[in-house]
Amino acid sequence: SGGGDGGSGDGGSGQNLTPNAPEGTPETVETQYWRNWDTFDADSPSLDYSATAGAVLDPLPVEFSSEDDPWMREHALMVQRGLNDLGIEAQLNDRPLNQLYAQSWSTDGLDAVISMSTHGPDPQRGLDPNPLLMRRTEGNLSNYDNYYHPKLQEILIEQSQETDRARREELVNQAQDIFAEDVGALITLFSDVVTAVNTNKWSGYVKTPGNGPTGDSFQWTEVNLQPEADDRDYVKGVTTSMNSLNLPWAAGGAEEKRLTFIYDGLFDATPDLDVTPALATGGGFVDDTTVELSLREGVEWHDGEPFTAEDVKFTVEFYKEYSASSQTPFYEPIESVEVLGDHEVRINLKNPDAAFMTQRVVRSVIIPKHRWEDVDNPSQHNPDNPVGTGPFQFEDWEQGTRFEVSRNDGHWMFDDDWRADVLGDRAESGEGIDRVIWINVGNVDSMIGSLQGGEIDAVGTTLSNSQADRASSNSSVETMVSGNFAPLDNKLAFTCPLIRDKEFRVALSKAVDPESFVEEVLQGRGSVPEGENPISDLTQWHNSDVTDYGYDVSEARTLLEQAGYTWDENDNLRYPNGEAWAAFVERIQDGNQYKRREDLDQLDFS
Amino acid sequence: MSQFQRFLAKRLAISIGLTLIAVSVIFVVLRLLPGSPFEALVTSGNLNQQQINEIRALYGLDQPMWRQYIDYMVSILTFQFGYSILRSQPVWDVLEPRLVNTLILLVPALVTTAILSSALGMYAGWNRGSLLEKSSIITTTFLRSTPVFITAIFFIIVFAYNLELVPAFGMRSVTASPEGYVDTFLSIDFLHHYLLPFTVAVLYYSGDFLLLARNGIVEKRGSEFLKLHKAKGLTEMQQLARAGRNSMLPILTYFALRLGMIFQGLILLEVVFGWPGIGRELVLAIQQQDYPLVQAAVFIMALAVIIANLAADVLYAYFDPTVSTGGGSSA
Amino acid sequence: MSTETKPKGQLYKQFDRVRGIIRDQFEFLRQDRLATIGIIVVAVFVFLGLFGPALAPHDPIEHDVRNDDGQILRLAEPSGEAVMGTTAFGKDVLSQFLAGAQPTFIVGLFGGIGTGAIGFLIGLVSGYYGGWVDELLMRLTDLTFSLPFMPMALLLLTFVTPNIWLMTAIIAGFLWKMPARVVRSEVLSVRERTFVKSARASGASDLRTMLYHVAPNVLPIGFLYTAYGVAWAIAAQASLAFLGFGDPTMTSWGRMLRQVFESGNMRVAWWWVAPPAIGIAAITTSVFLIGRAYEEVINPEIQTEQ
Amino acid sequence: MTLLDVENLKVTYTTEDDTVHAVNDVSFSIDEGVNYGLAGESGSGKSTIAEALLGLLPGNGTVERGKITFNGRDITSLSDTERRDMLWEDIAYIPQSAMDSLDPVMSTGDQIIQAIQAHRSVSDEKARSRVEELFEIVGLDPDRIDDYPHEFSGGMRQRVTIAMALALEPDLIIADEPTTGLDVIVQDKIIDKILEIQERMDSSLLLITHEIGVIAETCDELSILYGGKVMEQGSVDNVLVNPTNPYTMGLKNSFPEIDGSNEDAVAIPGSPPNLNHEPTACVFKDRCPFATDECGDSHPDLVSLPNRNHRSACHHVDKAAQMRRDAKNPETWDIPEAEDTATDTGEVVLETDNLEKYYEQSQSLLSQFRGEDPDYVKAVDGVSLSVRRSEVVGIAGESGCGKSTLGETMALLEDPTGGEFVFDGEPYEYYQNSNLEEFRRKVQIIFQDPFDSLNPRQTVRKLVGEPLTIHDYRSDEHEQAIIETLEKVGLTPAEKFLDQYPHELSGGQRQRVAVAKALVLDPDFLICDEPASMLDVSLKVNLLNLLRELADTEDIGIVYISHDLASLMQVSDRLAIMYLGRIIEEGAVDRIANQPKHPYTTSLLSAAPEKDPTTDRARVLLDGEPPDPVDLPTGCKFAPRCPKAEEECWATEPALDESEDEDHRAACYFPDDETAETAVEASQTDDPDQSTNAGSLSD
Ligand SMILES: Nc1ncnc2c1ncn2[C@@H]1O[C@H](COP(=O)(O)OP(=O)(O)OP(=O)(O)O)[C@@H](O)[C@H]1O
Ligand SMILES: Nc1ncnc2c1ncn2[C@@H]1O[C@H](COP(=O)(O)OP(=O)(O)OP(=O)(O)O)[C@@H](O)[C@H]1O
Ligand SMILES: [Mg+2]
Ligand SMILES: [Mg+2]
Repeated sequence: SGGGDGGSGDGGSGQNLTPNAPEGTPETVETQYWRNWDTFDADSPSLDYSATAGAVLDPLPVEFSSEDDPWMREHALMVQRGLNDLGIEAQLNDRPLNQLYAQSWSTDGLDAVISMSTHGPDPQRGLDPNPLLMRRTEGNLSNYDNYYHPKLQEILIEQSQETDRARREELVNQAQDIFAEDVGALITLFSDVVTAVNTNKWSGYVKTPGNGPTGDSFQWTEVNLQPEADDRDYVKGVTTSMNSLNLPWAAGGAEEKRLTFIYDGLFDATPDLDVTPALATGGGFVDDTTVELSLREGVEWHDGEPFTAEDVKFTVEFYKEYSASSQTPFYEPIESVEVLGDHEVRINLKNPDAAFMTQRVVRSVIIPKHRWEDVDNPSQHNPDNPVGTGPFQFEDWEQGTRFEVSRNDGHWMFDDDWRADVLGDRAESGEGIDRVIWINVGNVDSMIGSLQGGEIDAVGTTLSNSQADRASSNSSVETMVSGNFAPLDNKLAFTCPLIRDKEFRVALSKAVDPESFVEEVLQGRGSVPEGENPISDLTQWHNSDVTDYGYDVSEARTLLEQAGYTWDENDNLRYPNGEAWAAFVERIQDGNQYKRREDLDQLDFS
Repeated sequence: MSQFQRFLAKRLAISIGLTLIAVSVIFVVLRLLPGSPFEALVTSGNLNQQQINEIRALYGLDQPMWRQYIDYMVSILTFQFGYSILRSQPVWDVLEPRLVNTLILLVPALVTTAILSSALGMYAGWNRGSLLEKSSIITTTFLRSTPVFITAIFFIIVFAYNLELVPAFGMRSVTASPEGYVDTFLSIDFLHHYLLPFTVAVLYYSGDFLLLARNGIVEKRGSEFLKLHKAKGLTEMQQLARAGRNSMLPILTYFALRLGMIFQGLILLEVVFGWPGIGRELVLAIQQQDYPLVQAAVFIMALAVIIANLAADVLYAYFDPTVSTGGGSSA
Repeated sequence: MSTETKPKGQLYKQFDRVRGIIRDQFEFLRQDRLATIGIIVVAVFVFLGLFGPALAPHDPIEHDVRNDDGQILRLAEPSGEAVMGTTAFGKDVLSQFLAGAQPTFIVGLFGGIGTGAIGFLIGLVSGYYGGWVDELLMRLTDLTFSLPFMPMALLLLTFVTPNIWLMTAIIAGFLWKMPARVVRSEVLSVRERTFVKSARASGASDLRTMLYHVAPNVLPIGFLYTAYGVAWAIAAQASLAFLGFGDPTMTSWGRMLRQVFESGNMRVAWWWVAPPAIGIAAITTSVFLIGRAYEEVINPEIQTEQ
Repeated sequence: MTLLDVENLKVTYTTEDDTVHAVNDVSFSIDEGVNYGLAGESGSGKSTIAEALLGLLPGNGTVERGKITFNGRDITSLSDTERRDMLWEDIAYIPQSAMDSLDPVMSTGDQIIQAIQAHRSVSDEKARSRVEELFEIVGLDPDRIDDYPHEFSGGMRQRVTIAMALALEPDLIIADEPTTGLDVIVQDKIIDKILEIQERMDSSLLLITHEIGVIAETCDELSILYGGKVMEQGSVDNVLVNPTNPYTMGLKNSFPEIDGSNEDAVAIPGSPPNLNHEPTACVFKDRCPFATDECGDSHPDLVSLPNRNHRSACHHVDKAAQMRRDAKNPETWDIPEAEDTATDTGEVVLETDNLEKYYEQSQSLLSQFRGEDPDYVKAVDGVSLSVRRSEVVGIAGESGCGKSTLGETMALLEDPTGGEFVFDGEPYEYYQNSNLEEFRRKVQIIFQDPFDSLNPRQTVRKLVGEPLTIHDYRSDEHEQAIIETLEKVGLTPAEKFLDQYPHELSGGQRQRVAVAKALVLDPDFLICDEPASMLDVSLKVNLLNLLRELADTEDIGIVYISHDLASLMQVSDRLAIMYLGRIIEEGAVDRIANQPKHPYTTSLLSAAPEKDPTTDRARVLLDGEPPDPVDLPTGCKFAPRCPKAEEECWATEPALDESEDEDHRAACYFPDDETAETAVEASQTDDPDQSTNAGSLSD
């Protein structure tokens, strides 16, 4: 597809050198699966970007989706500038998001050399490093990059089974460092969550990382909010609508988040990305594969039935039996659940699972046995009135337009003291709110209008800076900015010879300048990690001391030069030739791709 | 069997054949699409391959292609649209309210415009060369050639943003929570939201009717039978009425065809005005790759057009005393 | 007549005749002021389509418009730095407008020609041969009529990475039915005309009869529908782009509108809305105005001045 | 008493580039109870006058001046309402092409009821019963008043308009070519009907037609129009018997005679005047053989001839008698007289034996499935005919009898479905199998419509040259061949025409190009399917002469198809009369003209109106319309309409050689010898000059 996005000049203009491949080295190296995992069901990667001795690099395919974030194209342009600075032409491909998911991020490997997207801010990703790190392990379904590092592999496996928190933290720190040092991907930035709310009518907004005060992943704002006026109905404007009322079998729509207001998990996540008790009040690993939990007593389902350990057991078994798509991370490692008492359960895991207590039990949805046990085909079930134990109970749902829940008064989250405990100074006490109403406004412009007109109280989605500014031009509306733990990940295709050259990856990391991007485009609303570290400093797992190659284009070029790359007179980067080519070929072989020149005792070819 | 019955039978057979082919085309196109809604789940790391397989099996996606095809044909032709993958609801439950919303917007618009524009067009054609004719032609040419979303945007900017007469977006005010259709549609608030999209739809459709009516009259104007009518001493209006009656058929057929296409909604209009209609729903379903929903929606649309086509043909044959219903009419 | 001068003279005559035909075709312009305005708009549009990107003062996507202090100008009203203002990301609207003419032009031109050509050929063959060929082709057009254009186009565009040529192909692949039907009914009547029978009687083959005798006489209708095809293609392209299904790597007018609409800046940034919206409206309307004036000329039924 | 008085009427049409002066200072008046005729070539302004009278002029037509008084009231100054009240109540109208002037989507009865109720407040029932009455009067089945126009045949539709015109018993009926496009037989019937009814109602009639014969038979007074001017005016007896104006003479003479081909009709050469300026000279000057300088100065005034109801606009009225004599001589008109070649015919070129062409009717799928036999239209049903070189065989018959189909089948444009076909000694199969190209080269066909038989997008060079290209004939001398052929058909100088497009040619020139196209391959055989029916009388005559000449000089066999008996008689050697797909009579032209054997031929001959008002014609009016060709009766196909059909006729069909006369065959059990004689006798007059004439079917 066309590189009309502004890639200047045209691809074939460079002057290639006569390929000179020393004995025993091929003249051209193709893109291939260097490690063959059974998750790959294709013969060869869909990407074809081969390397030829002495040849000018072809325009480098870079893909992104401007649906991902409004500024994603700007970000791609930044990466393009970095590549241009190295003498590489970029071929930008703006793809529909679903195509990116369905075609590029599929098991036959990435379609482009660089594929960028923002991770979703699921709370679990803030609490535990696994979701972001484990995808870099061998054979993981989400490892479309074909990334492999033996040491990282080892450490990640180990940490995933290490139930000792301190030990695990150490391993995770190491893992971050290895990944950053190896430049396993370009982690360019964490973009802030910008939104706007009515601060005249309400106080007590709680900013949660990745979610802001108004997202649906956390309900802290809603349970903490205090009315400044008579009206106790809190109206949130959103642009997406729920597809169904079936949370466990949701397929990734807004319902997956919004319905959690009705349900409780065994544990919950605080705005500080810490684990806090929910339906379970305590407990933990008894041994590596056994967890015992004590459950909260006196909890009732919204229909008045008491909540017991049976419900937990039922939930897990039911999910396992019918593959509850949205709850997989929770039930997947569980072997079985035993009811130890009315409010006591034992969970037997298949394998030691370190993340179980920090990730899997958090905000996992527990459903009432008495309402689900007779459902034959839960994936095609749409409960009329979803019943949970959560802080809000279901009132009304109008597909595509409206969703309404009302306060479950007895819920512990409405207990001022409890909240003060969890939220600290952010907690506000008072009568609280009565209802939460989501209204699908569908269009940002009318959303801003409605916010200013007082028809809605908050914007449930993120806004761009200019939108937020426009919204808060009204005295009752304020812009709210909170941090984010979901990184912008520029996946690198390790099937491609160029990427396998660590010297190149390091140079790439040095050539890209996310800092000025955050400054100029995001107007400072975002943070840039030190080094290629996907674990944000907002989380408790962050290692602030990882290798950071820093932004330095001339150093980057020096690195390439030393690795044997050359430039033609139009400053087009050429693959190494002759001896240097042999060295390049050596560096990209499986087992060397994480090693630098010195590690392989290679010459300086500059 | 009378000639008309024979003609009817032939048309019916063609329509049925067309339906089958159209439905098959939809099937093929959908199967050709890479990916499925589950991909999103895989990418987010929620599902493993085995779970994906289970879910696929649930939707019959693991069956051999011919089996899927047969199942699909049988179910869709019996109006068993199945369950929406993303919405955990029967597809029809999702589509029905959307369809109603679309129809409530477009049917009145179409009827209004058919009557008003045809009348205006006839009048313009009768007074060929008049200022009225010229200006109505310019206006309608603009309205029917400009993509509807641009007209809509112009209208929004003028009437919603600048004059602030009507809201720019949605079918009901954001805080309204009506119960049932009656409550939804019988309210001032609805009317308020209805006006702008309705007007744009009326204007958008108006061009074709006006030109059709105008050209029909212009064609008839010089004809011998009108001269005879005039010689009989009929008044201008009576003559116009006769000319109108004579150029009625193309308008009627066009109306029937348009009516069939209404089931497709005016996707762009619905998007711009945030009207929760079937077109907008379909775009969403396509983006989310909700197969069953897309399938059913496209099927309904195709069926509506085919039926409308049939109706148009039959109407034509029925209302035109001179049409020969024998052979293949030259459409 | 000497053999020397003959070819030359004939060439001249040929040339004259072609010029005459072209002049005849545009004769209607003299009488229709609207069509003349339309032609001017189309000419401007063609010019923009060919040279727009080159005229653009800046890169439509990469260049950020900055003020004297080096600050990016976001959503700035028209000013000295950006004559038509800037977008939410500080891009130059004028440059986008100029560059955006090209995809619109390409899709319009080739979509229109494709629509006209396919439709013309199918209509011609279908009408001329009749019988089962006709039945088959007409059922095919019925089929494309019954499959809703927008949804099907959206589906197909989701299926393949969208680019401008694919879009052109899809548009032509759906729109050919219109000219096909009209051309066919025209062919049906031309086919019955005596000179066609007469051609057969003098031994002309089917192909010859179809190409030399029938085709030239339905060509005006073909032209007309090619012109309409251009307008439809432009409208369709703009609509698809507006829904976000265009070629995302290209700045087109439809895409510009999508960006204003999506970013929720329609209410404020009139300078961002107006150029592409007016551009599209003007070009489609112009094409139709020209087509209509032309239609008045070639359609004897409407023409009768009685 | 004067009913309608038109004084100095002038009507113009404004068009894009010009003003058309269609009617220029026309005056005439019609007395109560008088039948008045308006005659003239096409474009002479006849319809314009009628429309001006009725206020029906199209938007671009204006009455510039003139006074129209009807019953003492000046119509031009009437208000719209007053005029509407007058229309139909006082003046009814039968429009030109009345067949097409019924509202297609309104039942015929309703249209008449509408006319009645627009003027009189009568109840629906009353109106209906009046309509039924009217249907009865015009000879239609009163039960069919709810039928739609398309359910009637052309002739019946015509009668509906007549019924409509009679509905309010108006004082004046204006009938504008009420029989255009109808068969001779039907035309005859209609004229008869109008006269009968009008007699009964005692209203006046303004009859517009270009058939002098019709006027001669029906009217008391007439005006002859030319170029929007009245050329001659007065009582029919005076004007038509002793015309004083050269135009009238020419017009009268250009109608061919029916009694054999010993005298060619004399055409007026040239074409009608350009009307885009007000006439300053005599409008007929350019075509008039008697024109002098004086004629160029002004258009002559209409002067009354002494003591007669007869006015003429000619500067040379005084020399009328002399002119009358000269006008009979073709040389006067600068037409080289065709030498009376004794036609010695050559060997047989084409022969058919029992040739059949059946069209299968489209059938439902169901009955196809059931294996039912499809219905056939037997368009050509067993025709045996042979044509020799240098011979012109005429084929005549009513519309729809299968003439064209026969022609096209003989040209192998349609595949025969039965019978033998031999051309140049080779049978049909020979040509069908891969020798069709040879056939196409040798056999050419000229079609009816000069306006349509040439591809409008080709130049004359291409048009005439195309057959050469296709057959690679005279390929090295294309241009030469084209020019030769063009000159042969009288398009001289040929170079002038080469680069012209058909629309730049006149009707006659176009027809000649079509003929050239057929002749350029030097065919052996030529089929002409009504090549002249769309042409004005004078052009028609020219074409006929051309064909005759070709047959004589080029040794071509020609089949000439027409329903115009008069022109057939003029051009053919032999004549075949067709009825419902069969030839019912065949023989030498003179014998058929003088002694028709088949009753059908007799009625055909007798249906042609006389252009001489003094003769009285014995009409043989046929009942009904030709039967449905799908559902033919057994026995003689003509039996249902035949005045002398007997049982035998109903039982078996008579063969063509029933009369056992090789040179004059007829398929009739009761060959019509005496009847024919009486018919001819009855139409004979004392003046040997005024022999039996047949008008032509109008175009
Ligand atoms: N609407 C019109 N606009 C311009 N010219 C017209 C119009 N109607 C008639 N004419 C011209 O006026 C002249 C007289 O036409 P008119 O129809 O009266 O002739 P006509 O004698 O009735 O001929 P025909 O026998 O063919 O019916 C012709 O030259 C014709 O071309
Ligand atoms: N292609 C066809 N299919 C079916 N029926 C046909 C076809 N062509 C002619 N006919 C029928 O055959 C009969 C003879 O038609 P034809 O055209 O030969 O008559 P004609 O004598 O030339 O009449 P006219 O004088 O009106 O030209 C008519 O009944 C006609 O309807
Ligand atoms: Mg006339
Ligand atoms: Mg014929």
